[in-house]
Amino acid sequence: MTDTTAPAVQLTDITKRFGDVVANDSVDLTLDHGSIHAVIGENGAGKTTLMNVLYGLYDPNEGAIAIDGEPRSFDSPRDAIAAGIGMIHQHFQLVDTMTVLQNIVLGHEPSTRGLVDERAARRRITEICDTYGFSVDEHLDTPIEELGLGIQQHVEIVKSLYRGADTLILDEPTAVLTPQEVEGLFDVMEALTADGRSLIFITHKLDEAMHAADDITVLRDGSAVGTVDAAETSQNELARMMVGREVLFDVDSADGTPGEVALTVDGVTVRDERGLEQVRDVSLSVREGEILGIAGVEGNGQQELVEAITGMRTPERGTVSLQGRDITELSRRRRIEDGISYVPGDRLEEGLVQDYTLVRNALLSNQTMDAFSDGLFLDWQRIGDHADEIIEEYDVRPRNSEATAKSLSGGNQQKFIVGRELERDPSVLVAAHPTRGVDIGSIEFIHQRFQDMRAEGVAILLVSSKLDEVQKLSDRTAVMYEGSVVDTVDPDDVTEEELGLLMAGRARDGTERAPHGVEGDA
Amino acid sequence: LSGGDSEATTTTAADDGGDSETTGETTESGGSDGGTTNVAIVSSPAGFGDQAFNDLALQGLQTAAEEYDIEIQQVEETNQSNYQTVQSRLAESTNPDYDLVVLVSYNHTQALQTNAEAYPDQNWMLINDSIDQPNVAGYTWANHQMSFQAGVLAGTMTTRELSYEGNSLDPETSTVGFVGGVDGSLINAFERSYRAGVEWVDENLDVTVGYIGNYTDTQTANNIATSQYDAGADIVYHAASAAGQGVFQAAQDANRFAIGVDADQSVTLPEYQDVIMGSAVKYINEGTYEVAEATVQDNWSAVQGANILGLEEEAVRVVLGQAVGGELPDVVTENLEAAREAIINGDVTVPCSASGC
Amino acid sequence: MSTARTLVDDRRTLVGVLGALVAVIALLLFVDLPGSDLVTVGALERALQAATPIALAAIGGLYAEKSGVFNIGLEGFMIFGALVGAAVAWLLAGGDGITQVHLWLAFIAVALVSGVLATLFAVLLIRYEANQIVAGLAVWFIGLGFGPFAATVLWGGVSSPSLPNIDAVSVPVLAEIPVLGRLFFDASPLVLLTIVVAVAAWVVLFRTRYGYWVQAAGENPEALDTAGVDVNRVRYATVIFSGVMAGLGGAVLSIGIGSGFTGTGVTMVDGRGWIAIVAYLFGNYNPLGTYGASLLFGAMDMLQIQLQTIGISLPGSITGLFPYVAVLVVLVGVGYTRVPSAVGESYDTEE
Amino acid sequence: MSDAATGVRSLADRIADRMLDASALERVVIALVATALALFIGAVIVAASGYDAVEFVSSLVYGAVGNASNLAFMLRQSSMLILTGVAVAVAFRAGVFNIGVQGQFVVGGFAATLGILFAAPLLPNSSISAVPLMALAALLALAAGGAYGALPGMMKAYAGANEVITTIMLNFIASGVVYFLLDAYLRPEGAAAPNTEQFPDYVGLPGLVFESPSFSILGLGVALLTVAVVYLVMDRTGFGYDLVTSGYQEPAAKYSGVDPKRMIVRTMTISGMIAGLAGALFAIMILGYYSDPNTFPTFGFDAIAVSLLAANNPLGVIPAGLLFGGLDAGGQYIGFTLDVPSELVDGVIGLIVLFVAAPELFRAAGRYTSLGGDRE
Ligand SMILES: Nc1ncnc2c1ncn2[C@@H]1O[C@H](COP(=O)(O)OP(=O)(O)OP(=O)(O)O)[C@@H](O)[C@H]1O
Ligand SMILES: Nc1ncnc2c1ncn2[C@@H]1O[C@H](COP(=O)(O)OP(=O)(O)OP(=O)(O)O)[C@@H](O)[C@H]1O
Ligand SMILES: [Mg+2]
Ligand SMILES: [Mg+2]
Repeated sequence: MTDTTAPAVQLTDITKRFGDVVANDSVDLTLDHGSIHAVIGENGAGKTTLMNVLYGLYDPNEGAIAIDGEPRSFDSPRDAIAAGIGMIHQHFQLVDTMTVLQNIVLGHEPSTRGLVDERAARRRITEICDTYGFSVDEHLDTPIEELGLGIQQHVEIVKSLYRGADTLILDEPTAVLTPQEVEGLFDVMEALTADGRSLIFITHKLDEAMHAADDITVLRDGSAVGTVDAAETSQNELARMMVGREVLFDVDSADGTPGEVALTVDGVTVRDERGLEQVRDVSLSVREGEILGIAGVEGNGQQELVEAITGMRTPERGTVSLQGRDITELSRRRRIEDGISYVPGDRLEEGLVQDYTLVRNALLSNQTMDAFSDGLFLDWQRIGDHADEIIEEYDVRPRNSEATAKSLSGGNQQKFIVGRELERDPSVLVAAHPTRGVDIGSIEFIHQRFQDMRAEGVAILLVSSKLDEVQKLSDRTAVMYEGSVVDTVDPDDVTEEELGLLMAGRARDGTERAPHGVEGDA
Repeated sequence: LSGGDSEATTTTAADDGGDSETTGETTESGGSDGGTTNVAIVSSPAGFGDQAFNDLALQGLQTAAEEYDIEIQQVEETNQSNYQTVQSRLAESTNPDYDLVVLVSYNHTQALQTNAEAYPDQNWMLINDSIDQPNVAGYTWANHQMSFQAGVLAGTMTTRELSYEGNSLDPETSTVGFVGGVDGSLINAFERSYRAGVEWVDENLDVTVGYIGNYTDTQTANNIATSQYDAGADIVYHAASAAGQGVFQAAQDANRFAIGVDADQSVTLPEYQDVIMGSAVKYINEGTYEVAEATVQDNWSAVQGANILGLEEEAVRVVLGQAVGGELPDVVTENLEAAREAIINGDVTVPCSASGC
Repeated sequence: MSTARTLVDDRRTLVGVLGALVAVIALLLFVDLPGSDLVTVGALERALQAATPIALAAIGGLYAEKSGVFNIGLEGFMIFGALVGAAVAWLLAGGDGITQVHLWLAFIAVALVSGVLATLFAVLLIRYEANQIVAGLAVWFIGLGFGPFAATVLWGGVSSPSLPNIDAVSVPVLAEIPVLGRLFFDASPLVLLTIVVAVAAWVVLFRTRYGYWVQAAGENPEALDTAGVDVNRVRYATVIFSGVMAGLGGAVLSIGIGSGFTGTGVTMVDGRGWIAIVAYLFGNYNPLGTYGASLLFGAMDMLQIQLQTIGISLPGSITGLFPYVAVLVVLVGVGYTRVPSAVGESYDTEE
Repeated sequence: MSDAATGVRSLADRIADRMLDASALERVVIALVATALALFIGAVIVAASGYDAVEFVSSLVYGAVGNASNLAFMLRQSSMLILTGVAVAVAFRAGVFNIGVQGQFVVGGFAATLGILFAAPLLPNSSISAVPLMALAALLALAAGGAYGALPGMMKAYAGANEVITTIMLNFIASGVVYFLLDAYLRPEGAAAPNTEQFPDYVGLPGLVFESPSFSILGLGVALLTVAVVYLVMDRTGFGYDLVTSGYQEPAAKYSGVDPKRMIVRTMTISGMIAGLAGALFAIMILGYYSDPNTFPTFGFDAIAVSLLAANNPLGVIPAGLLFGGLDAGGQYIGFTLDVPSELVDGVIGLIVLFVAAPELFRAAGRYTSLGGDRE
């Protein structure tokens, strides 16, 4: 039936434009049967777009798709699914309130006399789970929102298999997993290819690509730079292909000379809006002129901790102090006025008002600064000048303070936010993922600014899921796992592997290590 | 203020010369000599189509228009706050120049107080209230008296037997019902007078009362009446304008009887003839007819002033239903007549007044 | 996890409330307590009737919102339904002698006309991404304006003449059952039909593929889209359904259990469309819970009437406000009702 | 004083800026097209119902601006609509759907009435009492309207109750309770109508320019002044920035130090205060007494249309208010010159709102006819 000599998927000359942005520029990609093909590239390189084209979500402007040698065109995912393609998105496509079973069968419900035949569904799901060793079938009647991300990912994979996928696209599946969960995923991927299925595996992480894949295609600025054999390439070669120049993996990180303790967090416990304890009894402190890095897989309480410190969220227990003064009860606004600057992780929703011009955005979180008002009214003239300064100094493009925030690229948005928060002359800077989605050149610039701030005696709390960033910048690194700080280490004393183990909740030597109250109802 | 006025004698002519002169001027400028008489009628907040008040007033003008050369302009305005402007816009109008503006309901009173003075040349008819101005004819019908009569009808029949086309009264029960529109002084006057009428017949009779909260929700009217029929009432009187239909419907479902209001509803709503035992009517149409006629005939002084129209003037009464009426025993007519005389003589005092409670 | 627990708790509370209600009613009905004048079989019958238009509109609104579209125009659709029902019955019969056949045909016509109007509305909301709250309010305004206008054109006044309504149907044997027989088997067929609709709506929503799609469309439209189901098609269907159901609810008022169209003031619909929205919120988007909530509002109306009838008199202008106050109490107390997370957002594939 | 002068100056500058702003221009075009389309549909319906459509439209225009008294009536309606429109705009701008302006308006007017009726006997019975009485009335109206707005604000902020529903319920409740109080306690002895006594003669705005007993140009002045203040606060103060930012993007507002819950309550309070002020103006300038709120015009609802047409921009509320005032006045005129039922005008207003809610519709039409040029 299928032509096994032809590749499972053949993409030829795919071009996809969004307005002026060319997200994919004439990209070719060949996926062989029973193989794993990694696609790597920087943020915004066009990886997701390419996969969305293959999955029928986007209509390419140019180019052709062939499945098992047959030319196909997909108007919707339904067509792609029918052609045996399944996709596990970067953001899971699961309905939180529905059960695992309902999610798996969604769109492909077995029905008898109009009613969904749950028994038939259950049978098929159990079969799939047994074949590949998933434990998803233990949770079939549990709503998705009660499950951890690891299991949710398995649900996604089972969902695709249920739909009869021969080819699976995994879009950054490892981003949310601990190193150990990553291993588990790789096992599953192996079992799938052993069964004759083909996989496309998207990642930023060079080592993962080399470890798991057979072939690696590198995308840069929407174009395919090339495809290499995973067994025969090196990290340096891949990095050069990705970025377009040599990358210095090691930047000198001059240590600062810490002064007085500026920020103290003592025994803080925080719940999220669902009532779940996300931060448990965390204590830490940051000195003037020191960068404290917080490492951890995303979703281990870093966000809630940051919000408790910056006043976005009230902790349930514990205290936050600024220069020895208890500020636990202070409003967010008072904390801003008292010198806590905050670069939020969510720049789209929090850091900028997308419909405002940069001038108006320059006022965000600066509303009560005397410099910007003449007592009664805001002084838009001065605010405008300030916006121009930020744009100039932080190389924000375009150089137009009347441009709306949403018209800027992610990296430029980020530079504007960092500029605004740093220019306030804070005494404490809290930054969450400050270089996410930022190009390498800008990353270096932002890192430089952080180090300047440290030199000026600012206390900096840096949250990042990029280990290299944390390693490079911080004077001390606290590792968070399941809401607790499992250890605080000197970055010069640990390897990335050791940090990885800590992030997975293990001690540096690899032994199981349960931080206080990890077990519980999370 | 209307409390004091209501004691005034009916059809008072202008009491001094000054006023008559104004009246005379009106006549001259009225433009009615030989030509068409232009009459505007402004609705109450209930609007036209209420099968009651507004429609009756209009109907009187229409009857007059059949006889005389009258041009009628209907103005439906349901926002009380606009009456000031509507009135003055009509008074200022030159094309046509209105010879008479009829204002339905007391909602117009406060606005007219200003406008009657501001436009001395304009003649106004105010229904259900009056203002002491030479150019205003105030007509008030004695709602309380007719409701008392309705009470007499209900009180007389509830302990008697009657059956008509499957509908019947239960002589064992001694309860009658009342369904009102909005629980306020105006309808309270209907309710209390009705109750007084019932008790005039027999002190031991019970009256159950329910208010809809508006004049439009027939469904709620129906529910209230049904609830009352369930609770043993066999006759329900309504004072709920358009919503009253729900009461008749409930009567049909319960195979009981009801009493209509304002117009002879066994005529205006013939589909409910079989349950409408009678209606408490006020001849608003006769009032508007009278004023329209006086305007045509340049006889303003005959209608000017506060006119309280009650049983004595034969302007309100209870009429028996077209269909059911014939089945009622003579004692009904006897009681109604006796009560009427007692009220006119002052032997019986009806609670509340023509304008409310 | 604790969310799930609250959800379970909700259901338990709801069941508890309704159970208690039923128990009290049963007690008052069968045991001769002073309250037995208050709760009569007739009052329950009327409560069921009063619940009918609310429940119909509420179940429609529930589907729309569950799929991610807040149809706040229910009140407006009810006005149109009430008007169209009366108008079609009247026109079919040539103004007089309206028969049961005319009435049932009028119901079908209401479904069709409401369906057309709701389709236009759905196109505005879904295709042209109109602000759902504003457009819904507009439907209300349009109903308030054109309803009475059309009545004036047809009948010369904002209200129709008095019209007959759907006859009660007596199911032979079942009607003999004490209390229940009279409530359900010797009653307006619309009462029973509405209960059937509520049960069917529950089955469809929670037991059929289509119901899964509706839920997914409101909670995570992308997930549904990537499952190969056209989100907007699902939404079109639910919005049109909500319009039809609200229209039928209105028709129930004018020709189902009422006696024609009344167009004065806020019209005969008189806020029932708003109550319907609250009913499905209170019913936590469960069609059965929604029916229960509608019944609760119906019962509240009846309670107020019964209180008047047995002579406990409070000022009518104040007791008439009970349902509105109850809505506030419910919303403040049950404000945590979990709204589908994609409500109000339009969905485009290419974004 | 000089602050005010510079304020006015920059206000003028900003208006000019706005005019040149493409998106503002687009709003204006959409508003005009929506209105024209709604009127057109109205005219078609008029024609289809067997009336004269041309006469309908020309009477509509004449009734609005045909002569001095028509114009006075239009401006009277416009003043009310501008005030209530701004009340709506403040809330909508902050992302809160205050559908309760009507109720806040009713309660505000009632509070003003109480103030006048109870304080008047305490003051000398002459025109020197006018200003203090009206000032007191205005203050009470602001307080009562604000409180009645704050209530659903708190319900939303602290109990998650959807403000669209709560405010609609509160509208019904306001009318019911005020009616009850009027009828039971404030109706003068023997009067049938549920009206209060007439206010003393000297309470009222002087009839400058127009000789209308129910319109004073000062009333329009109050409305315009309110618009100016609201505009300045929204555009030139930190608080205004917080408010508008909350409406655009609540998480960003929260990030910048706004307490979202408190902002909701404040917004609703301000919106309610303006609505309350409108109530006072209504009681003092238009009625001169107070009455059954169920018979009042639905300014609070029409205001929603006004605000939307203005894209919730306080300055835009002025032309939108004038337009709707004109429709109101014209509609009333139609009611007494033509046989066309005046409810039609209400339906037309509903259509305008519907169209304004869907700007995409006009953009699509613009693309289709390639008239609007290509905008994003
Ligand atoms: N729907 C869209 N509309 C406009 N531009 C888009 C859209 N989707 C993606 N883009 C742009 O296309 C480019 C490629 O985006 P894409 O999401 O494919 O990147 P990616 O390689 O997956 O990045 P990441 O690693 O951050 O996931 C980016 O410039 C992005 O901003
Ligand atoms: N969802 C979207 N809708 C519309 N335009 C988008 C979208 N995402 C990105 N863009 C546009 O695509 C362009 C590139 O965005 P993107 O964030 O991918 O930039 P980038 O190439 O990663 O740049 P940088 O390195 O500075 O982040 C921007 O002009 C942005 O406005
Ligand atoms: Mg991606
Ligand atoms: Mg980027």
